[in-house]
Amino acid sequence: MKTLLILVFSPVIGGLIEGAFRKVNARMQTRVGPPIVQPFYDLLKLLQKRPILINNYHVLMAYAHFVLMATALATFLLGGDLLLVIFFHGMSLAFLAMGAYSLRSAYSHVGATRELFHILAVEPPLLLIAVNIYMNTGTFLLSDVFETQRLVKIMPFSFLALIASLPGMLRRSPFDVSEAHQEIIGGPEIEYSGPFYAPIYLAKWLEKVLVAAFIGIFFLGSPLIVVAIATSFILVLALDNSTARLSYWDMVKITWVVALPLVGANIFLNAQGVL
Amino acid sequence: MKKIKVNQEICTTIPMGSQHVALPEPVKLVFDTENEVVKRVSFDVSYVHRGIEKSLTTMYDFKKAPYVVGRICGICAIAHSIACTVALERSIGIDGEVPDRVRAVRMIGLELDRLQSHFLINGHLAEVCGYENIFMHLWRCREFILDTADMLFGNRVQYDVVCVGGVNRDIDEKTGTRISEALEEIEESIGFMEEVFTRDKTLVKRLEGLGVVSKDKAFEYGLVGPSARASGVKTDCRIEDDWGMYRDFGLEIITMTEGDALARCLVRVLECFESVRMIREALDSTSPGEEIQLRVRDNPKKDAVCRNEAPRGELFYYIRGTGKKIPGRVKIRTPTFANIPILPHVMIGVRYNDVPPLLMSFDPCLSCTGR
Amino acid sequence: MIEASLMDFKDKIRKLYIPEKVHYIGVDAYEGEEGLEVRYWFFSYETRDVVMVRVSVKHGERVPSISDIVKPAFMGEWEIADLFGIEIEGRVENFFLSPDSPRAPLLNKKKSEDQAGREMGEK
Amino acid sequence: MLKMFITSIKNLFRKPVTQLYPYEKYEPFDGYRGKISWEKGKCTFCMKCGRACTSGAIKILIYSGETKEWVWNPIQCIYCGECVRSCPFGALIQEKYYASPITKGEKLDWSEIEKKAGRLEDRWRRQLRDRRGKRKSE
Repeated sequence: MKTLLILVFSPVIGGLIEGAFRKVNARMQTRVGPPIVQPFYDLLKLLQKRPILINNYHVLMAYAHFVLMATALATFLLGGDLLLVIFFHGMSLAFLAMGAYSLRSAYSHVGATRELFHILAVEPPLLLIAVNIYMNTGTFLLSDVFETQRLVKIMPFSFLALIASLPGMLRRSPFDVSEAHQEIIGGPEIEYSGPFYAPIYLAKWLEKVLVAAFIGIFFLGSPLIVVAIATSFILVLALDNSTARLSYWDMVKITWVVALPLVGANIFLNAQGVL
Repeated sequence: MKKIKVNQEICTTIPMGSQHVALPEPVKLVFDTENEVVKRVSFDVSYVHRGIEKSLTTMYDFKKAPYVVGRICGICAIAHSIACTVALERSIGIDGEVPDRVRAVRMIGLELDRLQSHFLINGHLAEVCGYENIFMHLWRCREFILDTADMLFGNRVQYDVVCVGGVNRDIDEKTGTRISEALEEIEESIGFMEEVFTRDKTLVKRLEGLGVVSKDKAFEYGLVGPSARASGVKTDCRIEDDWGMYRDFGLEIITMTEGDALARCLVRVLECFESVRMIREALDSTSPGEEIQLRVRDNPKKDAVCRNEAPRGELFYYIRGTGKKIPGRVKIRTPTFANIPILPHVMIGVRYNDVPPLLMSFDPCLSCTGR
Repeated sequence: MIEASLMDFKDKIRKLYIPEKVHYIGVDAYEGEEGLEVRYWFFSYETRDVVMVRVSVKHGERVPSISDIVKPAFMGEWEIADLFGIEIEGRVENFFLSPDSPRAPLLNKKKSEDQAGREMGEK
Repeated sequence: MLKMFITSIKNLFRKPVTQLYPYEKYEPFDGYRGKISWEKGKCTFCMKCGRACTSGAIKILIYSGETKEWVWNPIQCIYCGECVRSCPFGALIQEKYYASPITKGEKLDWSEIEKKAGRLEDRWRRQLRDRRGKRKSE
């Protein structure tokens, strides 16, 4: 029953988050912006369009991307293993890149390469954060982690590291290199269209829910949990609106230089018993 | 020893165009890249030839010409109209009789056009750098300039205000005062733009040292407009071929020496200040009520040229008058035409993700080039 | 204005063009009653004058490129090659016109038909 | 960067500057180059506007007898206002409103009108020539 509820509601919440992202983004640029349910309209429109198949493998990878992202989210929400979640998430992105490599489109190839750099930039901090959680709770199993209250008190620097890798995870400027529509026009997603793009679009929503849940871990048991998630998303959007896009080597460099020492410091302090 | 021949085809070929998000207009650039570093460039501009030169020598008589050439470019319409008109007036032989008020109104039109064009391209440059917010802000400021133009001439971009022998609408006293109020607000937004392009770290990081054109190269390739001035070439057709009153108002030529993409942006920003000053001077210099249109009795009979400074640089018109209503030949050399030959040389060795900002910093207008 | 023939116009341009002092504007062609002519436009920064170098050309005659003297000249040359059907050395076909557009559109109609016919005959 | 960050946050609490266009009406300035309207009473069918029109968007159909028609193609028009200035009787006015877009039902068949106008003009010229010829022969 719980599983079913999660499966039904997480895309809806994801869509609403996506809509809110657009709305807030528009308001930051002093525009009115689309209505908050616009992503659902978009999805319906995508499903109605004429399917254009390039090759079977390409489409299969889109579905694999979606399924793995959904699995990652389900694993997370049902209290599975945290490491599995991170691996599923990384694998899901890798499938997107593999799909993009199956074509001859130059943009797709460049985008796929950049997508791999995304994984390279974002996954190590996430893994280290997981390690840090393990240090403090003694388990990778999320159902046990959920019982720990207010992790942020003992791992504030890890939380900051998560915030620092958020632009990379959500593909927001300055680290939106993989879809960079002014350079490679959507990168790995460029050749998908109509109903075949829909799973990727849905996976994006799910990824947002996953990210929100990840932030949520740190604030479990606190009434501030929603505020914390919203604030960190707004921070990411404001950063998006105040920076130009950097290159992918900058992305890897900056994410690592900022996030890894932060987590490292937290691990060190936890080990010393200071926090 | 046997020489190993490296296969050039190993490069990843990234086509950019003929339709691309970063390009406002159709041009096709093909980059051969290695690890996203550009090794070779080839380009093709054969997408938008509309045969306007031909139509001017077959279909339209010379009085309609300013309206027709205004349609060459969507952004610098009035620059084309003015250049064509001045060339026609020289061909007819009435360019000395054009009243001061007409010159002033034309100058106001051209400078407003320059303002909005510079805002447009700098905003677009920020957009292709991935900085959407600046793009929105600058285009909002541009919207205000367009409103000002709308108030003055009744259209936002296609002013259609220039006709042979004068202008077809005057600026009355009331609008004049409203414009001078609006100019202050425009100046404020130019200040904002200057701050963005000098202070904003990520934007400056993207643009600084990108696509450096040295002064010698700029001379060698005959660059025009802000691109040339950013490399330190002191050239401005408003001074060199003065159809208005630029020399009287003491127009200052803004130059920089760096020659990179950032310098090209900053030259545009500083030119905006100068444009506002020119509009103020032009508004104050003459008063409404004078004659604004000469009666044109003759047909174009001499050969005449006009070099006008469009927002993108030197615009060259040559008209061969034959004594008939329709001129024998109209030659249009647009500013982008002069700025394209250097592009392949500048782009080699640049990372692919820096190509769109580099291309945009030259402010290309391919519809002009195709004509 | 400088009159020149096909033989000596490159020397004249070489003498005239100094990158720091003379700005190259463009190249243009015109078909009058006397025949085709190719004009090279320059602007002198010192005297603030527009200088024209005029070369008369017959139909079907090959015109050497000046892009070894004036580097950006190749674009203008390819353009007139496309629009007037003038043979210019080192030109790229269909640089300004799309492959399916009419050939040499700026020539007077009758002559361009003649030329088209000649081209067909050659093939 | 920092300034834009603060501005972005501030903008959240400001009113957006964009309009929801079809719902909120846009009021053009005075002197806006808009729709061209024709007053039948003042027009003498002198054809000056048709000759002045750059894009050939005005055609005047003179049938035999007194029936005459002024046709304007809002799609082909470039709204330069040259026809309004050329009219000696003030029969044409440029209003400050958009020419409303044409729906399928009221679409002008412009090529048909151009052909008709050409035919009518030819006939009219022929009649004029005939009349002159008659006068000369008399």
